[in-house]
Amino acid sequence: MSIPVLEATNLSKEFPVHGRGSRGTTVKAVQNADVTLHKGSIVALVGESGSGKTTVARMLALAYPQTAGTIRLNGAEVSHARNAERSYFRQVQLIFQDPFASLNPLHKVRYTLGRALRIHQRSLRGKELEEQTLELLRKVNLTPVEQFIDKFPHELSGGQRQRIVIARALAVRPSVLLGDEPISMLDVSIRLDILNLLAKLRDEEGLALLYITHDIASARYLCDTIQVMYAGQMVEGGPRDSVIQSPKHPYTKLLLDSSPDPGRSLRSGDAGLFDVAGDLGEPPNLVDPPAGCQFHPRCPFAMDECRQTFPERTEFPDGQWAHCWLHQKDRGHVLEGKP
Amino acid sequence: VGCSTDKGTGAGGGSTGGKSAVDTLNMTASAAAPTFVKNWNRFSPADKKSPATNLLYEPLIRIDHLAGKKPEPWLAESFEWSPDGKTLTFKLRTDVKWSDGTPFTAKDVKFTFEAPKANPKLTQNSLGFKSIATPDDHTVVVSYDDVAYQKLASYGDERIVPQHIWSQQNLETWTNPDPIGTGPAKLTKFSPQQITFDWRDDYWGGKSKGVKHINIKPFADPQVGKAMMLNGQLDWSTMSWQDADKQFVAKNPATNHYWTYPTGGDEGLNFNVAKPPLDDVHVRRALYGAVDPEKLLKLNVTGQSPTNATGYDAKVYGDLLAPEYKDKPHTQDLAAAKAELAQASYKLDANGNLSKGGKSYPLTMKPVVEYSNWSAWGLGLAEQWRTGLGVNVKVVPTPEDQLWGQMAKGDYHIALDWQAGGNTPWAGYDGVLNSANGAPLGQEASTNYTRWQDKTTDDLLAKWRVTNDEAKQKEYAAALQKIVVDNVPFAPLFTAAWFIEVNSTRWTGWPDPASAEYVPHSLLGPETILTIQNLTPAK
Amino acid sequence: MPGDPAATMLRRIQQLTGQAPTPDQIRSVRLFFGGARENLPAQYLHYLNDLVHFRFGLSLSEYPTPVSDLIAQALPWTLLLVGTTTVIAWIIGTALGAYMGWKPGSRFDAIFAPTTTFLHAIPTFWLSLVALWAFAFKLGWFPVSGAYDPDVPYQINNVWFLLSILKYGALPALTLIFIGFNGWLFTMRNVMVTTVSEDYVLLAKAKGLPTWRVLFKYAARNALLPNVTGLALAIGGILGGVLLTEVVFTYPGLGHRLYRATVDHDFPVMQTIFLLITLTVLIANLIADSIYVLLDPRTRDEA
Amino acid sequence: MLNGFLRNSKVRIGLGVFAAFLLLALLGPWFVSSVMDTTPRAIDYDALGQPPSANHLLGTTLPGSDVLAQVIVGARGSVFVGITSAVLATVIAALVGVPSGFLGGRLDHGLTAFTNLFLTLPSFALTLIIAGYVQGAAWWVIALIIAAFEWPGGARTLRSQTMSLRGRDFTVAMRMLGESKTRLVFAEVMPHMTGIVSAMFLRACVAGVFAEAALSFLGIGTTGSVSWGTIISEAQGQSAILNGLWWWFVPPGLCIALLGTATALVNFGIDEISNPRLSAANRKLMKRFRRAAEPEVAR
Amino acid sequence: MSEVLLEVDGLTVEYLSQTGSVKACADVSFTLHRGQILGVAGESGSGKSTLITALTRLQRPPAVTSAGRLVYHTSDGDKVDLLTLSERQLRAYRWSELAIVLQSAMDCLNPVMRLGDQFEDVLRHHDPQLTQRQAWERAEELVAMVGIGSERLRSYPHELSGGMRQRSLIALALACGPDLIVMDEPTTAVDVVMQRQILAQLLKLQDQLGFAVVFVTHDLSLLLELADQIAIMYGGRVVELGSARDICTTPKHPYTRGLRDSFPPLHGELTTLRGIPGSPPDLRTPPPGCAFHPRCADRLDGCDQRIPLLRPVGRNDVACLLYEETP
Ligand SMILES: Nc1ncnc2c1ncn2[C@@H]1O[C@H](COP(=O)(O)OP(=O)(O)OP(=O)(O)O)[C@@H](O)[C@H]1O
Ligand SMILES: Nc1ncnc2c1ncn2[C@@H]1O[C@H](COP(=O)(O)OP(=O)(O)OP(=O)(O)O)[C@@H](O)[C@H]1O
Ligand SMILES: [Mg+2]
Ligand SMILES: [Mg+2]
Repeated sequence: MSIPVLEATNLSKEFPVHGRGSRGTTVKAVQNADVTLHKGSIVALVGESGSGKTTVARMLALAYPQTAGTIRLNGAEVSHARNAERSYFRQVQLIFQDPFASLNPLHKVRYTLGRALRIHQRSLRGKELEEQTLELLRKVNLTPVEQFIDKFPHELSGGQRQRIVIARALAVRPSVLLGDEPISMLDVSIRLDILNLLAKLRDEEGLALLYITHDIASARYLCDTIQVMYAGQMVEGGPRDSVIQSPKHPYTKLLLDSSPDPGRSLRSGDAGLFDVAGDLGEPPNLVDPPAGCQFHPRCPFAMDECRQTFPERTEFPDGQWAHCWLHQKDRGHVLEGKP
Repeated sequence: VGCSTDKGTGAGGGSTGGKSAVDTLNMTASAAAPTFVKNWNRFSPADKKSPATNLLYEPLIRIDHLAGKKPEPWLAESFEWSPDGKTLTFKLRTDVKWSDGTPFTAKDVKFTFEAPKANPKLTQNSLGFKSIATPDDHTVVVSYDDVAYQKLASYGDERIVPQHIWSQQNLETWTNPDPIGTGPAKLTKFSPQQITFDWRDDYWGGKSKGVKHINIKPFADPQVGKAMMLNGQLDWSTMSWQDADKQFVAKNPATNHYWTYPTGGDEGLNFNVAKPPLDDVHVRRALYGAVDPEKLLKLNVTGQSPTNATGYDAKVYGDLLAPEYKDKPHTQDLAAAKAELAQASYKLDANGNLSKGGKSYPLTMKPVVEYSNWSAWGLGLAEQWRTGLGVNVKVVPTPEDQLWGQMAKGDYHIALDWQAGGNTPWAGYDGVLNSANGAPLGQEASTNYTRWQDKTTDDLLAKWRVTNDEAKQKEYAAALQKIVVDNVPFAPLFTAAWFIEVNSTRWTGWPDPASAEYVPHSLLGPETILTIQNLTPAK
Repeated sequence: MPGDPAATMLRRIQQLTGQAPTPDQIRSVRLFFGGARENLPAQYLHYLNDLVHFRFGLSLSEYPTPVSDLIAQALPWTLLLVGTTTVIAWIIGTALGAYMGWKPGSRFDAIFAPTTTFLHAIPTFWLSLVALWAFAFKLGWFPVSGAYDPDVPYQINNVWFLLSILKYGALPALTLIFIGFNGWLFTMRNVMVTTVSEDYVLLAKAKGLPTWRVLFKYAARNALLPNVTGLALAIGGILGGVLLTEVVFTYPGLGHRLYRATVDHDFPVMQTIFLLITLTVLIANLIADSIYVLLDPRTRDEA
Repeated sequence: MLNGFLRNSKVRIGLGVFAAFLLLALLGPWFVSSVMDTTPRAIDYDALGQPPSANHLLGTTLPGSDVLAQVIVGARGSVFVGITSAVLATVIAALVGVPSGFLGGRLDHGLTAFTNLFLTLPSFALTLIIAGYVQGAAWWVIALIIAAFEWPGGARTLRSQTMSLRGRDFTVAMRMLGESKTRLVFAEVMPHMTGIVSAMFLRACVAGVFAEAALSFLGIGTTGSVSWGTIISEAQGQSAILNGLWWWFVPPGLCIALLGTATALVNFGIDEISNPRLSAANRKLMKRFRRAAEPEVAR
Repeated sequence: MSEVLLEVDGLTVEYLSQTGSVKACADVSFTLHRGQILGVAGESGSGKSTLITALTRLQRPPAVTSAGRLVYHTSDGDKVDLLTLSERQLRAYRWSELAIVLQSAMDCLNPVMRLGDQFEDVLRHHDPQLTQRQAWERAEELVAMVGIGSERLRSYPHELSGGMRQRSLIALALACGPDLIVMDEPTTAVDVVMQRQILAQLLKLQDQLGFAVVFVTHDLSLLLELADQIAIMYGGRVVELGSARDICTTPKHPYTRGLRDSFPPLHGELTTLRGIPGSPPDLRTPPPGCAFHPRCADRLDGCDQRIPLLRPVGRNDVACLLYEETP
């Protein structure tokens, strides 16, 4: 494989907790996470709310300094110096979850995109600027372009706004896009439009994309590789089909089992989504996380090791990997049976 | 209401106890203040002290303000100058007792006069003597370095305190909570909102004709005081009352009286002669000539009347006033004023400013913002100058706190002030005209704010000071009057006056301005005592 | 720096007696000021030093009365006036506001909203003046100044004295209440409007609870929180309003004392009162914080 | 947003009244001298302390000045002090609040402590004391003093607003494009605060008018020039209250109250725009609502 | 199963505004049977929440129910039109017959009352005989049903996790044994695992207690697994109504089809999905005719003129001109 465009290793983030009586404590939002993005491929990062997905994305976008770990862009380590940040932003762009909040309501599309273009091409003026702006709009399928360029955000629908946001990110011709739940605020019927657009950009522009979502079905739809996060830790990853067909981590399996699937109820014989008995537990408190594997309090297969140390990474032949003691202990087969 | 007798004890119920016999006088004896503090130490370096000191303590002599400020005996039976005018001998009354029974003697006088000399932190007196001797218990001999005829009147202001009590105290901090005096009043009750005195039975001056108790009341501001006069809470007060005839007297002409007694001096304009364009006498004359005091008075009817150009009041000083000025109140003469202005070296420019050599000298005029009559008159004056002469004068009402300082330093053009006032006619002119009381611009003058500097004036004042000869005094006075009228260092407008309001519903026997022998004013020492002593309950 | 207090005093007597001061008098006043007192900055530093040692010093204008005495004299009146009026205004405003906010757009709301907007915009001192003119001077229902009847013995156990306090305090108190309640009314109304549309109020309604229970236990209870803290935070502002009212009614409280001290340049009194007010505001803030914690479990420490 | 702002009837009325007073402040003196052909200090010796009449629509003062002329000219004295203090207060608030909120860190700590210090000071008492020191100062000095105690509240709101705007997605997005700090402040953050700043400005303006009036009333404000406060103060000083010359002191007070009301209206309007629940409480709407809801119960 | 609980007939809800009114629910009719789960799906702004609040007569100004009937069949066979009841009369039905669960649990619990007190409040109001102790015990039973420990009753809402709050709301809804619970997106704020857990408990309880549910969500794929009947709303109208299986396998309305295809499958073959082009209508300026026609691929000539009525087509009820032209 070629060298990754963006690579993060051992990324960790702790947030200090504010408030009375909590001096010195931290939220361990992300622990030792690895992310690797390649040109022309999409990595999906899935996990439940609060698992640290946004934090990863923001660290990758240099919005926060990481507590530990390194980020490499095209093989070179990234620094937080002001000028370095600028050239980094030329390569890596973040797309926000909420298209309603991420456009300044007081600026027209022309201004928003124009600024984005001019920040990195200072001499751009007049006709040329206009032309490039229109070109951007065309790229994100906002046609007829002339109609959209002079609109205010409030005159656009959610889907259209999200396209503007993507266009703004594209204005600097980045090689990496970080999408933090870019569709979760959109109406269901127009989500696919945006997903298809992202797929098109990957195919046509060769963009590397990190797609963050909690909707595993949409991850499967869009991405090439899936990584599953739980309570700040990367628990599993690999090619999308392997992960979904044969999850190697009990959490991934739980996630898959819990996701509604329009096909399931039709496949008679499958257990219904709601045929669970007993408590599925709750995610841990990140201020005071459990030792070892964070999932062990909820895991039906938890062993003593799980309660003590976080397992090493187990690699599987087709590129799939997982952090689970079951595999370290060669008990992976229990996952195949019914939990 | 029926239980009103339960309301209080002692003399307190005076104003409310409708049916009981009238024996209490309700009066004010201070400037406007909402409450009283307890401090009857006359030497204490405090600004606010308890009122009505002059009912407790008395001076050696009384100044007869209605007769050319003539000194009359009071605690002193007699007083006499040595022929050279450098020694003053007082013979004290022998029948005076302090209210604690101790006899009043020369020791008390000596103590009173000398105490502040020893301690510069105490309030000083202005007697300026060299030494005091007390040959016997009832004789006080005051020696001066220089001829000191004019100092005599000052003894009218110096009230004697008991040596046997005061010498025991630290006068800087003592507040004299239980005052013992020679005066007729004995303190019976003190509260911040009322002080009650009883008339002493053993007062040397005798019993009162009816007043047994005296309530001294504070008034937070003149509005409140006026309201108290109107609703009978007060029998006697001393405030300048705008339009009192309509607002007070007319409400009940039988009982409500508002009197003004001339003090001898005037209220008028100080011209800062050290500042252009007022250094030009024609400008000053023009400005004075254009003023119509009669009309100004309408703006704030206080009961005062226009005065003559010398500043001396004709009623008070009589013969001292040169005949050509006597009974000639200043009137407006626009034609003459304009003629004067035409003669001036300053020319009127398009903006109504006086200018000379291309430089314009805009005029300002500063009345005291707190004195509503002066503020109103100030605006009226500017209006008269504008309409009469076309001269623009900007009116800048200034807080009293600042104005006197500014005037002392010469930081003004025209200002309203009192002039020619004092316990003697000489003092009246000396204060405003003597260059010794002045100072160059920027430095503090003591009282000569107009900065009038004239050798002849100074000489005349000096000669007047050292003579006891009435004819000579008149001569000097006339010469000085001419200087004032010709040069207009200040422009007298109205007679300065004591304002007195009386509600005679409960008490009668008030001196009437037509026939008064003393001024019924509550801040004038012996006059206050005389007034109260002679009151009788109304039927 | 503006002039000295004694000279001012001298002039005030002059205004009454109509006589210009003699050079001697003026000189003695000057002498006394030049000698007896340091210049202002030095005086101030000196004062600060005393303050640190809890010595409030002596009043300048009413020398040698200790500042603490003057304040002890004035403080009860202000406490009385501020205390009662603030509490009453707060209760009236909050209650009316809660009612208006419960049914926004009702006739009551529609009439009261603009009225209170206007009332709230009236300067206190001006309303005090108008009230003084109408009720004290014109109608004569209330006395024109003071805090009690001076003819009644100054004793706290005297019924007449207490009654006179009521009579004398009524007009200033009513004025303050009349202006004061509008502010509370408005915040309460607006918070209430917002609270009423909260989901938990909706749910309370859905639970079939009687209206009054929803109103008090769910809506007003929560909407009250800002007004409770507001009460403490407003103390500073309230004191400003009371100050002017005290001046107009010559009510012998702290505000009036401060005003006089300011006019008379009585620095020790000024500073001490100022210190007192600042402390009050700080303490009020502290109390507000604790009350808030008491009322709102969300602000309590979870540990 | 600006459109919605102007569509709100409360805002419109409030701004209208405010503008009227502003106009009065600007053109008042001209109007008095040219149209009414008088000055606020002109004396009508035939009408001293007269109640309203055809000659003097609002009557005259005891020294014979026309109250209407005084009130009109006084608008300038009052409104200018108000506006000057408001401008100063707003500028200080912006200079303290915006950098504090935008840059954060130690600077923020320092500035916040500074602001809080001022915030806990009882402002009117202090204004009074300071004005007492510089008694009889020029109007702009008074404005300066008022402003000195008016800004902290504004600085605090601006700080928290800036902080929230700095963290808003659109600002973060622009930052991640490489936009410079100055541009972020001026192009992204500041435009959103026009509403707040203008509300703040109006409030400060009225607070200034109030404070000036109160100081003048106490006799330690400006002197010389006419303002609503000095008119009331003069009326009080010359026994207008005792003598029932209500036409002298009532109009200036009403003007102040009116100006205050206008500002309050604008601020309520802004509240309603930012909190739609408040505007849903609109009376007209509620009338229609009740009419529409009635048949349902009647059935 | 076939006993009718609620008949909704021509329900129309409007939001009044200064400039006019918005019909957020227009002519909605359906019948709900006892123990049935009716799912309502639709995009944001299609009127789902409006429908829910109108069903419970909880709408706040400026929303008014301008037409329709809400006939509720009580357990003793009476029929009442809820819309004609006064607020006071309605109170007798609230919570004991008709309970509601809203989307955001945090906002639905009074932040300054302990959880237990909020249970006690409603329990003792509806059964005045209950002592405080008994009420508390009952509350413990209720929260135990949704898997929350009884010690949690002493907590304030903010001390509970999101999932717990949501579950306690469901427990609260069950407090008085209602026959109908309406739920407005009760699980959108929690993640899928918790959603699964909550809904599993709900289904279990529903099995035991036999209440009917109206369940509103925008997640059609969830409804397909949960509901018996599904109503699809678009632009304030029900455009299709049918059993979950029929909606999933044979959607008739073009919008339903599009909506179903907006959810990529988790298993099975992946094809490129289209979603629905365009964006949902703004109800303040609704398009004439069928609100969906601007986005509809199968648009006919009359679609922009006539609003189609809901009528049976196959086993579903559909409101679409496609099926009127060719019956
Ligand atoms: N600025 C911050 N300060 C403190 N804690 C934070 C901060 N940002 C995030 N966290 C904490 O870090 C953890 C991970 O948060 P993050 O937003 O990355 O999760 P997420 O996976 O994106 O969740 P979601 O799906 O809800 O967006 C959470 O527990 C959150 O409370
Ligand atoms: N208070 C209101 N005033 C005016 N219009 C409103 C109001 N609330 C809702 N609407 C309108 O009613 C329509 C339906 O709103 P509703 O909240 O019922 O939609 P929904 O289907 O629940 O949407 P969501 O999925 O976003 O919750 C919306 O188009 C909205 O514009
Ligand atoms: Mg996130
Ligand atoms: Mg909804």
